[in-house]
Amino acid sequence: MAERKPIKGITKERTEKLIADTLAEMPEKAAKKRAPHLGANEPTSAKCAVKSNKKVVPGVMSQRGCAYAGAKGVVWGPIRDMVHVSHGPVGCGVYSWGTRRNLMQGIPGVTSFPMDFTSDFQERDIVYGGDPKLEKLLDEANELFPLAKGFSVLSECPVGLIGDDINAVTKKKEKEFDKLVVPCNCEGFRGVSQSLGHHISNDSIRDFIIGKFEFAEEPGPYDVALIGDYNIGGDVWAAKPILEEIGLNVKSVWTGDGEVEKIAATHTVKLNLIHCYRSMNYMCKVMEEKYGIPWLEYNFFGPTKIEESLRAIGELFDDKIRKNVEKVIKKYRKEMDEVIAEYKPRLDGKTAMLFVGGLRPRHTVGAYEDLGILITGAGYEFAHQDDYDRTQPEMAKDTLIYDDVSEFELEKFVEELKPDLVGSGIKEKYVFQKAGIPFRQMHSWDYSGPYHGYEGFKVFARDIDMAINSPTWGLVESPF
Amino acid sequence: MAERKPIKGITKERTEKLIADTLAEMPEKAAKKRAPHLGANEPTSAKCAVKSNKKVVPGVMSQRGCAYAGAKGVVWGPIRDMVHVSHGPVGCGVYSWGTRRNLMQGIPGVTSFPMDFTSDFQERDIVYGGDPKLEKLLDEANELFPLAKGFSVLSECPVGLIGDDINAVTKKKEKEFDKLVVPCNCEGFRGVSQSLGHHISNDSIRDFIIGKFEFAEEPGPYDVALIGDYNIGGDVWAAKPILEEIGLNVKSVWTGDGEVEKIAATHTVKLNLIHCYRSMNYMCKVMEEKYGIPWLEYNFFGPTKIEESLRAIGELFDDKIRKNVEKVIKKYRKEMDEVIAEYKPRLDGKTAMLFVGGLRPRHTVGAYEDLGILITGAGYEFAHQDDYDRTQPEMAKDTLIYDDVSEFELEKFVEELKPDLVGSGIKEKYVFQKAGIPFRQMHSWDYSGPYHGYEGFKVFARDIDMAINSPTWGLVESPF
Amino acid sequence: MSAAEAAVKLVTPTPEKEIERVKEWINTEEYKEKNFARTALVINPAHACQPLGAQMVATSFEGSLPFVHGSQGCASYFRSTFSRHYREPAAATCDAMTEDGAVFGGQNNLFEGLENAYALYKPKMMPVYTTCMPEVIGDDLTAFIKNAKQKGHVPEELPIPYANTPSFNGTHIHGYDAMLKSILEDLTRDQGVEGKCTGKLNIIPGFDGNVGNLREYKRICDLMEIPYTMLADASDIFDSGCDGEYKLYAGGTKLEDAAESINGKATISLQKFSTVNTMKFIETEYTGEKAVLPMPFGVRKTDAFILKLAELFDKPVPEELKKERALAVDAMTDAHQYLHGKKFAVFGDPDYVVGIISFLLEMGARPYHVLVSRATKKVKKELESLLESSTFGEGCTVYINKDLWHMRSLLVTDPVDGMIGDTHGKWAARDAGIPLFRVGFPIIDRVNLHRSPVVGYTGAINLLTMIANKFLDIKDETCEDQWFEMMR
Amino acid sequence: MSAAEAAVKLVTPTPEKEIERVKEWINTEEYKEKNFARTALVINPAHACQPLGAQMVATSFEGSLPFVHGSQGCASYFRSTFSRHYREPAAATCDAMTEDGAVFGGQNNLFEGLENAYALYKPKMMPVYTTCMPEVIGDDLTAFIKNAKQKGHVPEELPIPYANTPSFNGTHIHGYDAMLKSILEDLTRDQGVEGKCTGKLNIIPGFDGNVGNLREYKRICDLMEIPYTMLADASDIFDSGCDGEYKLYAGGTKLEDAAESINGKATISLQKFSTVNTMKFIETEYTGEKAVLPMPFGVRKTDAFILKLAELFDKPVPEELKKERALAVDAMTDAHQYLHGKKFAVFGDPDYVVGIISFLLEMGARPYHVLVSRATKKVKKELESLLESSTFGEGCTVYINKDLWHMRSLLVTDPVDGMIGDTHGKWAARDAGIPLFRVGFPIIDRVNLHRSPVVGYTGAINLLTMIANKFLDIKDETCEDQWFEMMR
Repeated sequence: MAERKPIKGITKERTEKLIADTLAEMPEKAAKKRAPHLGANEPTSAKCAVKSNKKVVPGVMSQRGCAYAGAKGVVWGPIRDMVHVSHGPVGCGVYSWGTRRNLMQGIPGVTSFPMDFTSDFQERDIVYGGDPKLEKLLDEANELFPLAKGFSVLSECPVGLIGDDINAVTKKKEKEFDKLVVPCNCEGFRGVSQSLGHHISNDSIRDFIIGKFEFAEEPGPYDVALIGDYNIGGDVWAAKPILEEIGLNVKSVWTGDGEVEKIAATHTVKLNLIHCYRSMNYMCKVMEEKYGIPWLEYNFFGPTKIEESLRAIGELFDDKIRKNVEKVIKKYRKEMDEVIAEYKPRLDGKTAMLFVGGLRPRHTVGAYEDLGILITGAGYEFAHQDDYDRTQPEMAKDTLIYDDVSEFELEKFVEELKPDLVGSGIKEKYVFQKAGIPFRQMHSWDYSGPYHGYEGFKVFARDIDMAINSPTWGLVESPF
Repeated sequence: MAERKPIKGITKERTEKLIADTLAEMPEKAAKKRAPHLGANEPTSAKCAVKSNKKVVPGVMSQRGCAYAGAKGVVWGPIRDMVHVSHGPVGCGVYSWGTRRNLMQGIPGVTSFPMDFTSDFQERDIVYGGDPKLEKLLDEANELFPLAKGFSVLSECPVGLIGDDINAVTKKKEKEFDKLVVPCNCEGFRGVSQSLGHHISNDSIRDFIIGKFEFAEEPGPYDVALIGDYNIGGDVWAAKPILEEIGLNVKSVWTGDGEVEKIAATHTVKLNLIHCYRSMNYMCKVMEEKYGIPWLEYNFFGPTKIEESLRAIGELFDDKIRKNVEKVIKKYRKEMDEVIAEYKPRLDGKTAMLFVGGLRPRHTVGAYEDLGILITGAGYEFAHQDDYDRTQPEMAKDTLIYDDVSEFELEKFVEELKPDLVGSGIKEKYVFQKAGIPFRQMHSWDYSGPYHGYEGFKVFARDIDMAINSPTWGLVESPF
Repeated sequence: MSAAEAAVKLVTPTPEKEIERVKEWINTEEYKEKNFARTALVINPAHACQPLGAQMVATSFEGSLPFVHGSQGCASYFRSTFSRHYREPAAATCDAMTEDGAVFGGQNNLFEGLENAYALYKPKMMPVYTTCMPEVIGDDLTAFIKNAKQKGHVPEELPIPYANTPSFNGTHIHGYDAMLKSILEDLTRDQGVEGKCTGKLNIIPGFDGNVGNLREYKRICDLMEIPYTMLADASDIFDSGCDGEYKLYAGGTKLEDAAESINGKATISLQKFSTVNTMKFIETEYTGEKAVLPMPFGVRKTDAFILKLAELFDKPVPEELKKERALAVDAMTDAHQYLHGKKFAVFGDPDYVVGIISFLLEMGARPYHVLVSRATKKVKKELESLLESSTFGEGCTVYINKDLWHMRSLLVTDPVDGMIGDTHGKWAARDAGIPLFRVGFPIIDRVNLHRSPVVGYTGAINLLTMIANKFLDIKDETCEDQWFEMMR
Repeated sequence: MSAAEAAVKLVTPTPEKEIERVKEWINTEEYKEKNFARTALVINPAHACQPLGAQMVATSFEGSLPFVHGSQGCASYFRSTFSRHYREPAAATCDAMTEDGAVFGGQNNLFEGLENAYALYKPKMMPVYTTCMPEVIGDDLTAFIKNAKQKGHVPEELPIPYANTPSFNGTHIHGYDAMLKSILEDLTRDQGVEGKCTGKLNIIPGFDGNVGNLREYKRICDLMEIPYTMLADASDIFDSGCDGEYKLYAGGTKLEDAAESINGKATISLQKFSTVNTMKFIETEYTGEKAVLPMPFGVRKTDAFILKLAELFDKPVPEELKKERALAVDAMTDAHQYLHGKKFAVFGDPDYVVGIISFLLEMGARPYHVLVSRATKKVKKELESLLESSTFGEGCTVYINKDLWHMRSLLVTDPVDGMIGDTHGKWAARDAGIPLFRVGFPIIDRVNLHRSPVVGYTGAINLLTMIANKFLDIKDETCEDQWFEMMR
């Protein structure tokens, strides 16, 4: 992939001055901590210079969440046929109930559980320990939701502090129920961000789920698993059909609209296709080591990346698949060109700044570029070095890279770079809209979606045009 | 039927003083005109002393409508499978569009026409005459609504003043379409109220409809027609089943949810059962003379009257029907007793005053009494002597009778008699509600209904209780 | 007798197949063309007749009793229509002309009617307006009223302005115009004083069934500390409290204020098309500046209204209004995604339609089918140029002198997401399976909408809320389980 | 590894028959009983945790920056929740404690956090409140904050009130109470002056997600010409305009005013249950009269509020409010038939539920299932006696310490016509096929409802309009052609 053309007005000097000016307003100690997390992009350097996955600097108003959020919200919540217990006080479960948009099929309360299950800890549970309550509530859940295929127990902060042993309880219950009962020690105080929650959850899957089931039907040469698509706004339902259309057999999805038994049987597939590298690369590596399953990163945002990805996938299969790939690409090309023809004229040359979780800033660049939009700044809430390394080639030279950016910093950056769009989260949304800057939530697709696949790009293009070209922005400036 | 017990506090002196005091505030000439229309009830006198069916006294704010209203709104509108053309300026049709609640089956615009069809007269139509436009619009209607079983042309004021000859046009079109095309010269300036509109419409039916069709099936001994039920809020659908349950064959309904061909074939029935005597006694008399069909007035408001009526109907048939009558009465008695048991305790001893069209004040007395409510005053917008003669035995001695009462008069009367409920029309409703007096619209059933039959009494009882016992009345008096 | 002529036929139900065929046929392009080819028949018109509009004005002055010269039935229809819309009393009387009136003219009815009405209801003014009947027979009201006073049926000094409001001409908004002009002519006669200025604003709302709008105008004037007289103020009359006492005259423009309005500092009409002749009269007779502004729907037209007030009275725009503006814009930016690109059918009185279109365009929505049921080419041109002013107006069409049966054909052959208009649109909306957003007059199937302003910054938020939340209701109520979500 | 232990199973889809069986079973009485027998598992709770309520208070003072002592994730959850509900920014920072904090305590995090936050955001006050973590390990905030000032991380004079708000205790309304009490203690310390009286009213709205309510309280005070200080005024912070500039501190109670509140003429709390400890403190420390009133839902509770104001400040009730009252009563009498006898399920915070019940009873509607998800017997008794005060409360039941999965069982086994509560009720309402009227916190699936007051006479009209018109929508949308009508 060729290096991006430099973006007019974006220079190393300007970017570094902007960073310096911003740091200058911070207390020395904080500035020292933050400095390594900010930088001008070097598309060609071997390693991205921007440091990441470090503790939040207290008091700076980070946008980060916690391990529980990464576990319950990201990895577990989307598995539709399990009851996920937020084990601890009431809040965590309530705040994460229905607020991520990982859609699922099934009959709520019967075969799917898009609900909030909690032990709602009270003082006495802290004092005497929560294990007895956990045991009791699992019995109750198993009775009231007989079709649940399993249970996950997601610890909140107090659980790890009062020395409960949830693993003992889940082990016991798993025997008793003859159903999966999985512990996950994802207390919010662990680690520096959601990211550790992903890792811990991956480990739980490794230790308590994977390999426990097998598919009834014989394995086939085209069996694959779709890893790291959480079906936000229906993404899986727009991505999976494409893989099937090129002739692959999607045996399981991790974890969007996911079914736990199929996830448990994933060790029998021929290839793991991973979309969100950040949250699930661990599992791919585990399955590679343990079961020799190769894995491939792909990107289904925007036609350019979709086509690249499909061809790369084809390369791992036979001619039949490769033919299908070209057929599919041809089939959708026209539609995609029409979408671009409709929206690009209104968007060409606009700029956008992104700050999302651990994948999308780099993964969506192509989709924006398909519409003629240039990305002048990008960063992640909880990415690691390997994510930034994957990011720098996707960005133009000297564009701004920011890790775990604070509200204070991002405001300064946006003020200076004046993008036509900011793509980030709910906590940032209204800050920038007050300033009259078009904004889209890029965690939740702003209550829209899907954005994955060909179907998704149509929605993405419509939404980005709507955000940038809404006439309401023209009303912000008052005549008096 | 036994004479009512006198109502506590209602005396001849009081009633006549109230009338006198009210008239005293009017200009002499007006008072002289109005005096004969007001009186104290004499249940036993041969003829009711209250005069009626006279011109409205100009300027007094009468509640009356016009002949067009009586024709279009009352008689024609409910015939569901005809296109009814309001011939003249736009207003009359718009104001009477969907505002009477004569419900109908069918597919709107296909087999039923609950719509507003008008020639929307413009200056030029006044100057050059409206006949050519009428001819054209009938062609258009016949093309756009091919399943319409016929057309009625209802003249508005200008038509009769500019010397149009709609009869010639309709005659011609009837031949051309080979469908009923019926003229009705119901200009609003004719007569003194809606009443003449009823009469004119009855005449049109007599001259242009009745006898033009016959039923495909053989006549039977139990064939009857239901006359003068306009299906307000579904009344027909609550009344017709009762007649069928006692074994009668309801061949046609005039005109609620009516079908014109069946109406045209009514001359073959054995008996006409008439609910609204005022608006359709003409037709009953015509069919009696011309076809020898007997007719019977009945009353389906409230169990007492329903039972009386069913038995009276039974008397005109054989034992089979009479047996059915008793079966039906027995079957519903329990239900009715339950309704009364629920509501009467909350309503017993309350008083109400009524002012409606030409039938309901006398016809609903029994239903109120079934709930323990006493009627202290009653009157009609457009009744005739024979209506008042039928009214006086239904009312207690010395209660107030008022014909074509003006807003000025009714306010005085209500102020003095302080009823717990006033039952009248939309124009009166809010006048009395502002005064904190519970009110029900008794033309439209106040957007509720049905009130006819056993089903209807349940709704009636619920509504009257709701109106009188709504806690909102307790809020009217302010603490400051 | 024609019954004799024709052979007796058999009652024959229409075959189901035939019904199915027609049911589908009325939703076709072919049907639409036949439908639009109509030249004589009007089906489900979206307008009423002149005297209705006249009554709206006649009732909107203090102690004023509307008086209908003509058939009693008309008066009852007007009163019922207002009572159903506002759920309020709507007093008006009439002189109940009948056949003899048709022959000898209505003078005697008028005499008697005026005398009785004056005696019974003690009005301070009795504006007279006509129905078809006297218009056809050509009653001379100037003479009649003069005679009535001479003969002592009513006091000389009692104002009895009158307007000819033939129903076979124009619509209710023209009756509004005629009656208002006539009342102002009458009340301001000889009141103009050279060089005198009351310093007040005359503000004319036009024919508006939304009392919340009238109150919003007054609130804005109060916030700007501009003294005003609202000419034809229906707000307290058609939105009066329930305190246990019925008041026949519950408010309205004071007659003295109306009389003094001729010496006002400025006059603003907020409805161009319903006040054409009134403003012509004011233009020539009144002192001070005159302005005709569009109804302040949406942010920009509200800005314009406020700027005009500021300019005419040399007042600063108060913080409060600046804040309200910012709040409205905030609501609009926050919710733009729920309306952006959505197609709407819009119908109603021209001034309302202009306003609704402006609001929709500001939200990035498309006023796709725009229909005014009686209007001039002038109206059409204005609406079209408004649509042309925004990219969101592209491909949208304006229809004049078409009715709601035409609208039905448009909706079923070229669908939209929602319809905005009065209650009469509900049948077409149902057949098209889209929501009807009730804005305009009459609204006789929902409660309190006439109390909630649709103008001003507040009105913009109200409209936005009504429309966006209804779309979200529909989504939640119609989506499959897998698309049902906590957040929207 | 446990995977090894178990024998490998086959992926087996659940049989359709089994799915059908359970689908029906969860709607049965039998299931309801099992469901109500739960003692450990909570499903779909209708309450949140203490620090959320604390943040609501902490953000509601001028220049105040909420500071979470504990895990960063909690802070992000609170901010997201407020931003989703208000569609507004919700600034708050935290000291991001992690494992080492768990071991060594959170003092160093607090030091660094306070220092950075103060430097970056220049707050006038930083209220601190806790998450589970420091509560479990037992951080001593009194000492920590004292030390932070001594060590110069923040200026001595910067107010840093703090509240212990453990999530395993009470709900968000108790966090609200604790934080408010602590802020007032801090700001009023040594401000009480013997015999001094500011002549002002202190008005405490309580935990209320509806900024329209707060504005309605202030509007009523203004109309009565009563000077006031609203304690914890979130209105401008959570309903700020869009004018092109983001303001981190968009409003709130002025710190001086809060400090002076101790010398107020009177203090009124409009939420009994969310201000228990705050009012205990005020009772002992503040001058002037104190009153705790129910939220003024409906006419009578609004009367009581206004009468109390009139009495405390010896003011007449202004005409404007009398008129508003009469208009509300008018709307309620006119529309009573649309709510009379209808059954409702109601859930939410106790103070809200009390208010909603009162409104329903005034309309002749029946609050049939009443649910408060964490509450004391005292709350239950109060709700029950309120139901007993009206015949329309007969046969209605109060449930405390039950959740929305219990509510679901109630709705499907003993149906009602509608449900009133926050967005979390939408799943149960959908399963029961009834409308959810969104009142309370949070509302994250509709727009602008937090701007439209549900208290005061205005609020009564708003609630009535929302409910009656939705029932009419449903009728129009679901009835067969033969029952479809122009008028309703």
